[in-house]
Amino acid sequence: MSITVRYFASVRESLGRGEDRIAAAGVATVADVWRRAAATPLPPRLLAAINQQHAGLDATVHDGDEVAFFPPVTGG
Amino acid sequence: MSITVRYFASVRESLGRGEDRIAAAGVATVADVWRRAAATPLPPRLLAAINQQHAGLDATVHDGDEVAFFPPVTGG
Amino acid sequence: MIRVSEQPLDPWREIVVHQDAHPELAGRYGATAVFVGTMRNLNEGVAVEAMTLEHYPAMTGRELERICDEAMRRWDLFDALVVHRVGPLQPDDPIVLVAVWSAHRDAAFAACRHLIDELKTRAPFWKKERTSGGERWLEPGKK
Amino acid sequence: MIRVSEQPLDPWREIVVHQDAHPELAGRYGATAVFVGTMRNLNEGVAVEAMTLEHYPAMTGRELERICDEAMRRWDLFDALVVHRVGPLQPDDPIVLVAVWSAHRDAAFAACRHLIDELKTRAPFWKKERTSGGERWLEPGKK
Repeated sequence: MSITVRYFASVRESLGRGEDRIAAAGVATVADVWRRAAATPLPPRLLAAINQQHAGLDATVHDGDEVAFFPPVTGG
Repeated sequence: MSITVRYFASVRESLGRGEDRIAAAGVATVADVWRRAAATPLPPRLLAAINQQHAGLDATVHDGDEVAFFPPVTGG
Repeated sequence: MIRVSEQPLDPWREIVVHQDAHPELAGRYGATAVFVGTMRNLNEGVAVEAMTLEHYPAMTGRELERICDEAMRRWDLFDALVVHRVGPLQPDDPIVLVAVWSAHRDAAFAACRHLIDELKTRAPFWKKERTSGGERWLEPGKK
Repeated sequence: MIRVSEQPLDPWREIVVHQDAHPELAGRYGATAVFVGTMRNLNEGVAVEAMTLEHYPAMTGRELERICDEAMRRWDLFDALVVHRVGPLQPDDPIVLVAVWSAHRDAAFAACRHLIDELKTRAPFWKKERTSGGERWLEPGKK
């Protein structure tokens, strides 16, 4: 299986893509997902979600998860 | 001239009338107006206005004023 | 703007009409905070059948204006609207509308709350409700 | 109830439609508190021509539901309604509606304020605005 990685807003635009898929092997945390998928240093104030729920960068990721990265939200 | 006295809500119903007119002579304060016009003891929590503005029972009344008495307000 | 109405009050329509009448504010406000008070069919556990709202006409308008002016001075608002119903009411009838428009929400919430609190403390309205046990004048109630 | 809308949002009509759909609440609530966020034509002194609201569709609904559920547990509310616009917007377009219904105003104001604050902190929406200087993603802004 694999991990689906999604990017939103300025993060998506910086990377030039909205989605990646990476192998789960060797990936333990959300930060690991970023390093493997985005292959750039962690941006300041990067937020993340695992399976559509807010998660810290040190949260544990499992095979099959959807991990999303985005800047601070500005709705409302 | 004279002082117009108006009563509202439960105060009006207790007195059985909505308005009095009294001579200004010998009337110094709002409380004096009540004693002269209503001729009953001051009810607890009685509120008053002079010329449509909130006033204390010790506020000074002048000839020609409209003085109103009413219970605590319950609008909104 | 303030208004006292003997007719049924449609608060949501009042807002639309007010905004349409003030096109100069369109695009300026980012925050609208609104409070609507509605007649309940239950008060302190007793079923309420009807209500009459008495007021002191010569004073009501002045007092509401004063309350609005104070809010406009105290907070950074574009506009404030207060409409209050008087006369006979049925359960579910809207009684009061307070709406404020500002750039940001802090001012909108604070001013809206202040307006309804001041109105309930100072504006000369009195509610008399009718229950199966008869009629009674209300006491100042819960927040 | 929560909803994300790609169509223009008429917040006052949303409230009427919602209330009409819940006749079981008529006469029960005495306090309705509403917040509407509207697109401004000026941000930090710069004229804004247009805006795009991006969101994370799979997450938005869940997060808004979670925020509403939390408010319903924390305060004594009869109902809560949150509607959020996404897609392209023009100045003066309503962006978000938060409405809550309760017996008394303390709960209504507190819950309404909490809902919009939580939404602005946690719901996955992002605003990109267009000015004469080009496009930019907004930073979390003033309250």
